[in-house]
Amino acid sequence: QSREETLRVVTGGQVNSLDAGMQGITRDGFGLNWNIYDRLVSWDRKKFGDGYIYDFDKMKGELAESFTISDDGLTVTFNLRKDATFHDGSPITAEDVKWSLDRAVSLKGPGAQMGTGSLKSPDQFKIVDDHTIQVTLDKPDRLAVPNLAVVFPVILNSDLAKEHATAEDPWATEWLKENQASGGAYKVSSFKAGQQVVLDRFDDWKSGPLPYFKRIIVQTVPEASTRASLIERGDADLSIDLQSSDVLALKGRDAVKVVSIPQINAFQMIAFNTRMAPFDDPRVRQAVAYALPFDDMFTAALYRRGAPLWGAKWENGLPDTGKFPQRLPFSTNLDKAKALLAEAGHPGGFKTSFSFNVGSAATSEPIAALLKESLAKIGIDVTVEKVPDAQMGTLISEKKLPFFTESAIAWLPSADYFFRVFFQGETRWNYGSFVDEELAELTAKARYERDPAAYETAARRMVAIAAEKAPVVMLWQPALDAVMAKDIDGFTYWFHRQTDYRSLTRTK
Amino acid sequence: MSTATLKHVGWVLRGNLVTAAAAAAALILVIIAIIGPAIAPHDPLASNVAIALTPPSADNWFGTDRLGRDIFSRVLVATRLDLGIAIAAVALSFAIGTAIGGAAGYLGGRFDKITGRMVDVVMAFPLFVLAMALVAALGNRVENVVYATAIINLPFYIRFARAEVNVRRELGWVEAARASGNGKMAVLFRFLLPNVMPAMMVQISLNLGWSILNAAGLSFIGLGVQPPTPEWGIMVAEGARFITTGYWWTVAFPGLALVATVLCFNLLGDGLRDMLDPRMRT
Amino acid sequence: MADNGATLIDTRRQRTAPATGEPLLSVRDLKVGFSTRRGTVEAIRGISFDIAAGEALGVVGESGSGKSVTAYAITGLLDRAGRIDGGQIVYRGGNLVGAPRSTFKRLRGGAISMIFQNPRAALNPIRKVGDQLADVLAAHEGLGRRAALAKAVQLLDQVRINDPAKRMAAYPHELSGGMCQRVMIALALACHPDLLIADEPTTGLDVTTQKTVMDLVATLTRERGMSMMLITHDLGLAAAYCDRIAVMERGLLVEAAPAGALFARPEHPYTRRLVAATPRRTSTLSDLMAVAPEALDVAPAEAAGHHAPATASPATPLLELRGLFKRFGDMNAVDDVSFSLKPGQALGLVGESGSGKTTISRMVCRLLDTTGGEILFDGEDIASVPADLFHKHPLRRDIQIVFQDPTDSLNPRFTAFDSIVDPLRRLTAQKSGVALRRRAEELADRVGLPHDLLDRFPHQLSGGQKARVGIARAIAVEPRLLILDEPTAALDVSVQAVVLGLLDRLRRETGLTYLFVSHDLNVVRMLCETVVVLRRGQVVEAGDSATVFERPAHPYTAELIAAIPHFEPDAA
Amino acid sequence: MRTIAYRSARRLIAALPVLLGVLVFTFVLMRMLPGDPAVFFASGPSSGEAEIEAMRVKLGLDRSVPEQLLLYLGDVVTGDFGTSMTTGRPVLDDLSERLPASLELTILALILALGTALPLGILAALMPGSMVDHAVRIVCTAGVAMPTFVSGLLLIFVFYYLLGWSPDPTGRIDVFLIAPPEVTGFLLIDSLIAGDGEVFMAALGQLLLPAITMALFVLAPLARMTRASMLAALGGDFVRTARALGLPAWKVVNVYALRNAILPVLTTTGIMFSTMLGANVLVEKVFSWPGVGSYTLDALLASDYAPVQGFVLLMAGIFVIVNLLVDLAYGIADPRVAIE
Ligand SMILES: Nc1ncnc2c1ncn2[C@@H]1O[C@H](COP(=O)(O)OP(=O)(O)OP(=O)(O)O)[C@@H](O)[C@H]1O
Ligand SMILES: Nc1ncnc2c1ncn2[C@@H]1O[C@H](COP(=O)(O)OP(=O)(O)OP(=O)(O)O)[C@@H](O)[C@H]1O
Ligand SMILES: [Mg+2]
Ligand SMILES: [Mg+2]
Repeated sequence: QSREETLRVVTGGQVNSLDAGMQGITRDGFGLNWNIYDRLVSWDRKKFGDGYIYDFDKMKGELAESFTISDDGLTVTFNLRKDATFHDGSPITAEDVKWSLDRAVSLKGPGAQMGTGSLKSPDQFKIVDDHTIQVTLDKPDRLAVPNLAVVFPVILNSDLAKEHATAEDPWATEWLKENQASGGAYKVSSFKAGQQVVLDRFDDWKSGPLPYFKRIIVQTVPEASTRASLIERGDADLSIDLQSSDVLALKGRDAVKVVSIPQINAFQMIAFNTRMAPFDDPRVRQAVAYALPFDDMFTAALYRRGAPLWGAKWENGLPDTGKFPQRLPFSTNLDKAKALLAEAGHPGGFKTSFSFNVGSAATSEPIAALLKESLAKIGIDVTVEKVPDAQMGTLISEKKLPFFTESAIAWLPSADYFFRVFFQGETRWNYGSFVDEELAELTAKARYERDPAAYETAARRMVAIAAEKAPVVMLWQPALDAVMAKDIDGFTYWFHRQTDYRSLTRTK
Repeated sequence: MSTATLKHVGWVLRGNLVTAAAAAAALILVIIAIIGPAIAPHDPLASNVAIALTPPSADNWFGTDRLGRDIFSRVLVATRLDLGIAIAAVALSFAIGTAIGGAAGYLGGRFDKITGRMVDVVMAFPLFVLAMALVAALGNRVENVVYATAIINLPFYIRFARAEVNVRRELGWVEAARASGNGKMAVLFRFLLPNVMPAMMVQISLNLGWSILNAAGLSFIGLGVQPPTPEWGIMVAEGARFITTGYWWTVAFPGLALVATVLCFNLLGDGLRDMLDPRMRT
Repeated sequence: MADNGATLIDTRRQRTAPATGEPLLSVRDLKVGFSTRRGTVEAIRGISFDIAAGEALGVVGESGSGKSVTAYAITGLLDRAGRIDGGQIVYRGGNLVGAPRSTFKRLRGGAISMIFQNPRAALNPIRKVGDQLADVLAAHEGLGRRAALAKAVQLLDQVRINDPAKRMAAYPHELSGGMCQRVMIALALACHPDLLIADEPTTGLDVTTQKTVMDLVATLTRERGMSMMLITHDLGLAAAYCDRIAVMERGLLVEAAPAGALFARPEHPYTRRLVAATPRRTSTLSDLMAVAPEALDVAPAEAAGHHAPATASPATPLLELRGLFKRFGDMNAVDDVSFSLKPGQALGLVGESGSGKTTISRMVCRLLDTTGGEILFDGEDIASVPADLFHKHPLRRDIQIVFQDPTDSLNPRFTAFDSIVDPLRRLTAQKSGVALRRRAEELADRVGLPHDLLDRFPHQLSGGQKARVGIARAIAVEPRLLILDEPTAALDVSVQAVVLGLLDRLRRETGLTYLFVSHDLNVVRMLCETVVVLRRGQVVEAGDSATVFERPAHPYTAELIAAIPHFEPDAA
Repeated sequence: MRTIAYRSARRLIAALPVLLGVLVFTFVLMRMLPGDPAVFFASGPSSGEAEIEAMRVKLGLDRSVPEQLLLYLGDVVTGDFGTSMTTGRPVLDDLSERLPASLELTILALILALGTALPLGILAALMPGSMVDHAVRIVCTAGVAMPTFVSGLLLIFVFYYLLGWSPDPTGRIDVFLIAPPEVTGFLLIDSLIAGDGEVFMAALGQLLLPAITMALFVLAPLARMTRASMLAALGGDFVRTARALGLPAWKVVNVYALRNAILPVLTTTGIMFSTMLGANVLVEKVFSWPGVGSYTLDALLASDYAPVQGFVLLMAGIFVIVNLLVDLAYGIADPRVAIE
């Protein structure tokens, strides 16, 4: 294949496994999985600027030609493509699908995710015939089908995988780390962990239109500025993780094409430990929220590349929509902040420390610096702590940090999912260590709510609670800046924030 | 220091312009470190996003950074911290290393053997990685950068002091000190170590530069000084990533400060070494 | 030892008389300066002398008088900072001053050769001696490697190296100092030069080795009819091997005369002093000091009754060694040494280098632990106290020591005052500044040190002054036993005379007991009543010093005495 | 010959306690890292307490530290350095795959550094105090005054971005070229074995900038050391002898002074080599160099114990071996040492 049909991608991350089920797989690993494996279903996409964005409300078949949901919402039937084969030429059957789904719910990490869609046990997957498989649910979980479209429930060549399974390792995780048993659009022709991956197109792929690029080379280049230079000089075709400053500069020099899409399922936040004084008082949290220099932060950290999540005007204390994340009614108002602080019994302020992780320093450092400066004005004395990534994870899990910034994404951006994952429970993802009975009730119910209007009402209430109690202050949704050679087209934003090579083309 | 000694230093410096210049620069640096915060035209921490990333101008001589902070003021104010880190680290490893190394060199025997082994262990480490691991393990704070830098410098001081003391341990004046009723420790601390000092000065000044670089390297991978504290290493590490974006002033000025400082200490150390070389003394 | 007295030849007076006519080398009004950080140093301030063909000229003078610089100027080896400021150096009619490099290249090694002190350092440590010889032969005779190596073997044979073919492959560190110097001589004579400049060729060598080396040089140069310029600070050595002697002082040549005449009728006051200060077979301390300039430039403090000359009865020894042993590794540095020393007595400990003198003195001074035997001080066995703990022992202040190298024995960071009062601070209750100062001045007077020198650092003092500080420090706490480890070995003869005089006077004034270590029997004879001769850690002879010197009972003692170069005017 | 082998073996055995010390120290240090690897790696979007606990058991972190240490020591003795969580592969595989890249870079850098430092140092020593001397000193010192990441990024900026002379700084070889069959792991050597000139040039091109960056870092110490020991040798008595005996100037400088002066430089070079292997962490990062340094850096920041421990042990081993080689070379070059 020619250079023209080869796509050279540079990334700061690294692929560490070919198996999405591996514990500790990187985000780039997910991205690779997306391209080399198929799932039963996927989402449709819609145009956004120069690129596309996935449409969370519209699902379509991928390996399944079609699927139907029973009226009670408890049974989903998938009809598989009849002509699809794995890379080794063997046909893809319901057997493979069943084994793959069993694997997804049985492995620890993927299992937890699948559980959010009430997919918990292999008993739920039933082979109807060679090309039909049925999924049964005990409750009509609205996230059941979407969960079948995330990166975990990929369809593996079960015969091949089972050959490498052992008694201790029935799901062949060891072997699949470095080998693939797939039928996806691309196959891995060379894989050097942490350095580069070369993908070749699988010409017999049936689950979608044949991709344009015959070969994809993904290289790890840790220095962001070097990645920018590579794209600018035309040596590389695509990078999705450049620094905002480089993106602006490249754009200014008009050397490249920049597709900028707000990450609709992600948000940057400032989190409080709601179980630790003084942040156990919602008034203190609100005071901080009103003291934040949102606009300056947005400019300094992101060069305004993203969508703000502050500054909403709520008429009667309720949002207009139940979508989340959305703008919350906070904005910079130091007088109000001071008043709230006094009301909470801290008229003179207090001392605290604010943490962020080293890996996100490019955006977090300006946030921290501006926050420190601004909070000083209402008497809060902030010490900034830059924490290595591994340590940050532990500290957050153990709920030891009083005050920090993090960014988060939810693969399935429905309101109840957000509130379930990020606003309750004992996991690391409950950044605010938040406990709220009303919210717990609302989310538990909304999950199985089949009436859109009732769901909407519940969702609005959840959003309102987030604003009232402010366990975290939402800052913004950063934009994903995909920087590419001018002749590359078809970039799509996906929930996993990785590139789908299947939809890319090079125009002449 | 007697006037005669001062005079001698004066002579020597006059004969070696590069060293003299380095010494003068070092003096200026120390002065800046002391009065820097007082003469900085702007508050080094005050941000003003409206003027972020403006090139050098009459108001902001070195331009502004991405938060609109005045780079000139930040570079000035950072002098104290950077020299502080370097001096503290070097002072620590010097004090401990000289004492241990001197004792090992003078006492010999088992103590010497054990310290020798420990030094071997530390030396066998890839030192920068050791520093990284230490800072990561002890906590990401300035003190820990100081400790880590001190620890990785330690073996050199121990070895050096040991060797220097070892060659002197049987000299007449050491024996004379013993005959005069000085115990081992007195001989070591009152006689031997003060004599090792001049040669140590060389090591110290070379090390000062190296410590600053070490701190900068740690900053580059995100370990060390906490923001928003101005520090050259962080400014350079952050600015270096802007090289291609055209905001050259964000890296150029802190970088120059860093390079000039390290250069100055290195040249000074180098000059000192020449001065102490008996061949160069007349 | 093949290089011992067997080949001894009486070289003196057997040289061919200086040929008349054109001298081989003629130096006229030579001036050499060095530009230093302190401005220009005039090292040579206009000297003139000739060396005739076949003549041996001795150049003597105290350290720093410009002897080496003269030699370097002749061979064009002055270092970068040095410059010939005037005068002429005429070699075979051609002026070498300002001559192009190529001239020197031809000259050096080919016509004028040099040998240096410390032969081991003067040879390339990582090159086989055969190759080094071949290098020289290749450079001057254009010999191929093979021919050069063959010739090198012959040369080694000529300088009487045993089994020369085997030694060709040796590295300098595998040879003894004497052998290295012979290799050096072979190198220097390899290409048949006319003039050999020997710059202190025997410093650092043993007296006995010194003699064999010098005899060899004398024989070879005479055989070849070469001229020699022998630079030394030892008048005796110069007299023994040279026809004429030139005396230098501070960059000037003050006197040049045939050896006999110089000793018999020294004309210049400096020469007179030098001649007088050089110990001879019969000289006494008062002879040496007769003309010493600053001999006792400070009036002696009256002999206050510090210590009564003898606290114990004269019969009991103050110090007694019984079967003293010291092992280093598997070598016995001190092997069953016993002797005793009565209060007020001075005992000389002599022997060649490495015979164990210093080791004994360090053990007696309790700076070094013994391996076996007893050291009785005033009847108490101090050897049982570990050296490391002796600083707390009450007898610490009774045993003090003066070291060989005065430079080496003073802490460079202490002023003379600090050095002198250090033992006072440590070993007596005296801490107050005023009292210490007074005491230090008193001591300075005693050793003849001007008060204003007390505040100087060692590098600001001369060798003799440093030696005095060392002595003042040692006597500061009024010890009963003073150990002197070659206190004058590093000093010029004239300074040596002064220091010896000072020591003698001190003993008379205070009744101190001396253990005097030296390799120079002559000096010991003058200062000590008794002498102990050591060889390889063992006592070979002991007794009354005059007797031992006049009638040595042991051949080793005789050899030691014979090896000392003397000039006896009566023998002229 | 037998004695050399014997002495080497003795030296290596004597180094074992040092290696053990390094190992234990690293091990303890890693456990002191505040990050909990179980939390870091069990970071799936919905991982909770249970997943973290499972991970902890899987990593063996549920045992006590001394117990872990003993297990680890046992593994190391049998050649098992554990598994990297970041790459998911055995550490030994990762290291052995990446070590040639680091070694190739370091060795070339050292060759460049020596190739520049020796002539400069000698030149400076031949004219001490001259303008040349000062110039050499300032140039060399300036090289070492810059953090390696800055000089690296600057070189990329100038030679890749602005001038386009250098190939893209993305690893060891142009992605569109096919690497030669692996024999030694050193691309330069392998490509020569394969007779592939194009690959050789490409690999050399990729190596040049990072190697220069690293060479700059050690240039000054090497040049200064050369100068100092050359000065000492030139002032030595044996050089004076050589000159007094009329040996030609080139022989005096090369055979007499230089060969003696090179000995201390050799020792410094050995130390430099190990320092460079450790210090190239940043250079590898900047040049996307797939070496052991950048690998370790990532692992360290992720609290991934095994790779860091393995790397440190590997470096310590190399340190020991390099020192041994230096000493052997020293022994061959200097007969005085061999005698001991
Ligand atoms: N390279 C130099 N730079 C400056 N001064 C020098 C240099 N070499 C010699 N001198 C000075 O020249 C004078 C004569 O020195 P020279 O070495 O000739 O003395 P010497 O008579 O050989 O003494 P010694 O017996 O100690 O060898 C001394 O004052 C010395 O300080
Ligand atoms: N610390 C030591 N370790 C090993 N050997 C030693 C030590 N000190 C002295 N020796 C050896 O002991 C022997 C006697 O040495 P010592 O210094 O007593 O000789 P010396 O008679 O004083 O000689 P010189 O006249 O050269 O000063 C020598 O062979 C010496 O090499
Ligand atoms: Mg001399
Ligand atoms: Mg001695």
